[in-house]
Amino acid sequence: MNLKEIREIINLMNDYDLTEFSMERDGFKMALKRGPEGAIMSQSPIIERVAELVEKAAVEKKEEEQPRGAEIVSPMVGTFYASPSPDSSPYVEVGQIVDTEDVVCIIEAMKVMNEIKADIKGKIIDVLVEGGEPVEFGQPLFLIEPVE
Amino acid sequence: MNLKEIREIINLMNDYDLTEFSMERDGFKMALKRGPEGAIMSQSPIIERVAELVEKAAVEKKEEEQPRGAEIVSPMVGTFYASPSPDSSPYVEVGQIVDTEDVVCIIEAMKVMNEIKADIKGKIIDVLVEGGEPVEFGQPLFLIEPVE
Amino acid sequence: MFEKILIANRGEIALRIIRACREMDIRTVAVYSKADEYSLPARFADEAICIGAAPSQDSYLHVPSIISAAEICDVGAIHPGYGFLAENAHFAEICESCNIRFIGPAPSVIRLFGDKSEARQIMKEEGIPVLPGSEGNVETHDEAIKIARKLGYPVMVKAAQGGGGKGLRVAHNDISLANAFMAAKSEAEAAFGNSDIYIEKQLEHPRHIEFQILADGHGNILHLNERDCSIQRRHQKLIEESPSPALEGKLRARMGKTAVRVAEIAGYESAGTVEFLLDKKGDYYFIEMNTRVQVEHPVTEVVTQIDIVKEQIRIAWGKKLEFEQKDIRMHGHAIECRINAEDPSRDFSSCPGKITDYFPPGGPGIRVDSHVYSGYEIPVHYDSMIAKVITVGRLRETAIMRMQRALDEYIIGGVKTTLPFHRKVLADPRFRKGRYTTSFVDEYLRK
Amino acid sequence: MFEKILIANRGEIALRIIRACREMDIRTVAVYSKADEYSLPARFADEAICIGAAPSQDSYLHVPSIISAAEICDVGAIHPGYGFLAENAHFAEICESCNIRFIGPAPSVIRLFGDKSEARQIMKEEGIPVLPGSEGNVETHDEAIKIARKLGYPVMVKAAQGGGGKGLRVAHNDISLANAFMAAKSEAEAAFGNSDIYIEKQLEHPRHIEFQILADGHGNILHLNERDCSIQRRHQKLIEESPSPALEGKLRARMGKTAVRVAEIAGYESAGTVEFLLDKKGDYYFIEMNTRVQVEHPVTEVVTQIDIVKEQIRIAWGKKLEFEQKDIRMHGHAIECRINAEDPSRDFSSCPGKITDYFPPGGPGIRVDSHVYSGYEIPVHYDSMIAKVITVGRLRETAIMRMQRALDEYIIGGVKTTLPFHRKVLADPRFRKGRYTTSFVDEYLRK
Repeated sequence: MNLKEIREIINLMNDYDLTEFSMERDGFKMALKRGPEGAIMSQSPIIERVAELVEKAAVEKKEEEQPRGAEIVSPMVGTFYASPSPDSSPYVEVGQIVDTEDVVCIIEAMKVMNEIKADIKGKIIDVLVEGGEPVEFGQPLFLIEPVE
Repeated sequence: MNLKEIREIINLMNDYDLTEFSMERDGFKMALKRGPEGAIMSQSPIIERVAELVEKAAVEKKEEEQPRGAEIVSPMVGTFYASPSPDSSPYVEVGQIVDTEDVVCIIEAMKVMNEIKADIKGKIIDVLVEGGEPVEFGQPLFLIEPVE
Repeated sequence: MFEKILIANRGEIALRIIRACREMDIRTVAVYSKADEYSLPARFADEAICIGAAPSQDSYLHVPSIISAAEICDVGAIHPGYGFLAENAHFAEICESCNIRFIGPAPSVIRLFGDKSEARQIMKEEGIPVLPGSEGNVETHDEAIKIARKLGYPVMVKAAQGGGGKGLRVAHNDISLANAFMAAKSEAEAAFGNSDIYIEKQLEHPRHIEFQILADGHGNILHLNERDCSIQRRHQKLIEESPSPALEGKLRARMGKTAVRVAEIAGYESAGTVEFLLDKKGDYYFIEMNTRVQVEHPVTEVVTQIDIVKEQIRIAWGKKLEFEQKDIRMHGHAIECRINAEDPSRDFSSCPGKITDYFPPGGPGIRVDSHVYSGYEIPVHYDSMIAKVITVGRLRETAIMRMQRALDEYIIGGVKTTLPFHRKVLADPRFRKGRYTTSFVDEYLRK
Repeated sequence: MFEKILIANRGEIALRIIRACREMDIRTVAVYSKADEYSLPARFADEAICIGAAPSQDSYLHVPSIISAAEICDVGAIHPGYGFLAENAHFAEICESCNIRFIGPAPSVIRLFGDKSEARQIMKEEGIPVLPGSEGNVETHDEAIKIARKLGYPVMVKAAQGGGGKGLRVAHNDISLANAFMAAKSEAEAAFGNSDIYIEKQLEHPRHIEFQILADGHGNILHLNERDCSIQRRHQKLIEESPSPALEGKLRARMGKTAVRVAEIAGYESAGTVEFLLDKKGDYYFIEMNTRVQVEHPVTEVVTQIDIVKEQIRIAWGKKLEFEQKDIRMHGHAIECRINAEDPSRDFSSCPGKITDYFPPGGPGIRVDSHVYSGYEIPVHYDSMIAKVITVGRLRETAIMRMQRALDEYIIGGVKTTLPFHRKVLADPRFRKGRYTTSFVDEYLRK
C-alpha cells in the first residue's frame, strides 16, 4: 500500500465521516467504524441514516469489488431485460467476453426498448439484475473484468 | 517509509482531523481514527457559540490561575461592596493574609448586607470586582494564594 | 410599556416568554442555574444571570436570588412562567413590595385559588356548580368516613394546597378511605407544608375541560373557549386539544359564562384557567382555577390567534383588552402533544441525558415550542418535558393526521422520549373519534 | 383517492408535497438526481428513485426518466411542484397519454396561459382589464416603435413564452426600444425556443397583486384572496404577504371576481394564480395566470387555513370543493421571506456550499418550509432558495415583529444567505407602513 492509496482511504473516511478504519492484507481483514464520539453525535440524523446505508454498501462493495473488477451501470430509469424477447437467449452470459459496442441488455423506458452497450471490453463475471426488474439511474447491472 | 512520507501523513491527519494513525508494513496492518474534534464543526451553533465562550474563559482562567492560586466566588446574586460603608476602608487589601472566618466583602441582596467570609486561609492576590458592581452566583471575587 | 422583564423560569416556557418580549420590543433578563448555563433561554435573552446551584430550591425557587437579580438588572416586571414561583402568593407580594410588577393576578387572588378547598367553598356559595363534597376541610378520619358514606363511594381525597396530582387519593370503601386519608395528609404536609384535606365525590369517566380566561384591570373579562385535557396519566396532562370534541355550541357558551363568572367573583386580573370536570350527562363542575399561563396555552393561541403571553404582559402594564367576547373566534382545530424525556416502556421513568440528534418537524400547520437542540444535555434536576408539538388544521381530522406526520418526522436521538406513546394514542380509534375521558390512558396502558 | 403519487421536483416543494401526501395517507415516490442523493425528500418519501445526473436537463427536466420512474413505481399521479416541468403542456400530455394523472390543469389550459401574449389577447376580448399594448405579437422593430410612440414611453417588451423576468426589457425611448426589442427577442429564443414578443405600457410604481384560485372539475371556482408580491428584485419575488396592505374590501372583492372570471374563461381546473398589476389610482390589469402551485402559497394557507397542495390533489382526483366563496375568511395577516443562499453584499450572487450550522426558528406563529439540515450540501445545479419563513399574527404589525424575531433566531452557518437583507427590509419604515411598490427593492439597493 502506498501513500496514494492511504490518501484515498483518508478521503473516503472524510466523505463518509468514518472515525476508524483498519485493515489486514493477508487473509484479508477489515473494520470500519463510525463512532458515537465522532460524526454520529452531531450530524443530522437524516444524513446519518443515509450515511449508514452508504457505509454498509461501501463495505459490501469493497469486499466484492476487490477481486471482481468494473461495473456496467444503468444509464437510465427503466425495466431491465437480459434478452431481446422472452423466448430468445440473453444478450450476454457469465463468462462471455464482450466488446465496447456489444449490446448487453435492454432497458425499457416509456415503451421504448433501449439497447445498452457494454462501453468496456471485458469478461462478464456476474449479472446483478433479474429480467423484468426495475432499475434506477446509475444502478450496477453487470460485473465485468476489464480486458487489456 | 521515509521522513517525507511521514510528514505528508501528518499533514493529511491535520487536514482531515485524524486523531490516530497506525500502520504495520509486513503482512500490512493499518488503523486510522478521527476524534470528536472532527465533530465539533457540525454541532448546534448555539452550543458552539457557548462552547467558544467557555473555551476562551477556560484558557484565560488557566493562564491566570496557574501561578495565582484559588478563588473566592460569590455565593449569591447581588451587589459587591469591598467595605462596610462608603467612608470606611475595605475589609481586605491585596497582600493581606486572611483566615477562613474573616469577612472579605459584602454582597447586598434585597437590601440585606451579607457578609462574605473567606472560607479559605491565604494571601489576597487580587480583587476582581469593583465596589458597587453587580455579581452573579459563582462569579470570582478574589484571587487568593492558599497558605498551609 | 415595560422596558425590561425578568423571566423567573427555565426551559421552553422561558424561551416562549423571551420570544413574546422580542416581538414587543421589550428587553429580557434570563436567570439560570448552574445546570442551565448552556440553555437556549440563557443564550437568547438580552441579559443572562446565574442565580444559583442546580437544585431548584437554590435557584429557580430561591426568592432572594431572583429578586436580587431583578434589582441588579433594573427590570420593570417579572414573568414567572408556570411551576416554580408562578403560583406563590408570597413571591408575588415581595415583587410588589420591591416595586417590580409580578405578571399575574394580585397576591390575594393567587392565595385564594391556592387553597382549593376554600376556593371551592366560595364558588359554591356564589352559585357556581361544584362537585358534591365536604363543607371545607375534613379534620378527622371519622369525619371523612361519615362524609364519604353520605356522598357514596368512590370519593377523592384532596389536599387543599394540592396540584399536579400530589396529595390526591381515590377511595372506594371505608378501608381504602382510611389509607387514602392518611396518605394524602402526609403527602400534602410534605409537598406543601400544609396538611388540609377535603373530600369530593369522584365522577365516573369525566372529561377535563378548562377555559382560558383573560381579564384586564378595567373590569373586562372574557374567555378564549376551552381546551380538552382529558388525556392524562396520573393527573399529568399528555395531550390537549381545542375545541373539545365533547362540547357543542350551547354547552360551550354556558361553561364559558361560568368560567368568566368565576374570574369575576375572585376579582381576577391577568390570564388564567378555570378547570371543570364534565360528566356524561353534560353536567359540569368547577374544580379549580390556575392563576398562571398553562403548559397547554398554545392550542388556544393557534385557534384564536391571540398571543396569551403578550396579553399577560399588556394587562400587567395596565392596558385594556383590545377585543370583546364577540370578537373571539375559533379558526380550526388544534392538538398538542407534550414530548417528555421518559421511557414509556418503563413506566414513564425519566431519561435525562444528552440529545445526540435533533430534527424538529416543519411545514404547514405545525408549531414546536422547545428549548432543546442537537448536543443539549437534559439536566436531572428539573421536569422531563423537552418539547411541545402543536398542530392545527381546519378540521380535527386534519390536525390529527398532521400530528401523526409531525411525530413521524420528529427525530430526538440519545434519550428515550414519549414520541412512540403519542404515535400510538393518535392512532387509537377511540381517540380519533374523540370519545375519551380522563380514564383513557390508564385503560390504554392496561391493555 | 390516489394510492401513490410521484413528485417530479426537488427541494422544499418536494418536501411540502410529501408532507401533504402523508397527511392524506397517500404513498409517495421521490425522484432525485445524483446531486440530491442525501436530500430530505429522497429520505422522507416512501420510495425514492435516482433518475439521472445532476444537471436538470438530465434529471428533473428529463421527461422519459420521470415517466419511466412513474411507470416502474406504478403511481396514479404526478405532482410537478413549481418550476421544472410544472408548466410544460407537453409533459402534461404525455402523463395523460400514459394514464398518469398530471396534478394541474388540462394541457390546453397550460398552453393557453403559457403564451402570455395570446392569453392577454383572449382576456382583453372577454372584457378583462389588461395593460394598453400591442394587439398580439410584434414582428418588427419599426412596428414596435410605432406602438410604443402611441402608448407613450416607458414600455415593456415581453417574451410571449416568458416568465421569471426572462425575455423582459423596459424601454424609455426609441433608441432604448431598439436595443430592448432585439435583446428580448434573442433572450426569448435562447430561453424558450420561441422569439415571439409583445409590448405593454409600463405602469409607474405599480403593486404586484395576485389572487389564489381553486377550481374543481364540477364548475366550482373560488378565490382565496390576494397576495402582495411587490417586494421583488429583478422580477424575482423576495417577500410576500396576505392580505395586501393596499387593498380594502371593495377593491378586493372586485379583483377577486375578475380573477375567478379569468379562470372561468379558460375552463380552469386545479389551483392557479391570477396576477395583476395595481396602479396608484386603484386600477388593476391582468398580466398572466400561473398554472401551478406558487412558491408563496403558504401565506394564503396560513391565513385561510386551506391546504392548497391537498386541494390540488383532491381536485385532480375529481372531488368537489368542500367550501364556497362565502366560507373563505382571512384570519390575521401572514408574511413570507424567501431565504436564498446568496450574498446580498455581492449583488446576490449565489453561494452553494455546505451548511455547517442549522437552527430554525420556532414558537408561536412561525412556519418554516425548508429542505436543509445541519451538514446539508447545497448543490450548484439548482436555484438558491433554501428556506421559506412564514409568520402569522392577528395584525400585520404582529406578523412583522414576529418575522424579525424569526430572522434573528434563524442560524444558517457555512454559507451566505439573504437573512441580513430581509432583516433590513423588515425594519424599513416604508415597508412597515405597507407603502411599497415593485420599485421598492431597486430603490432600496441604490441607497
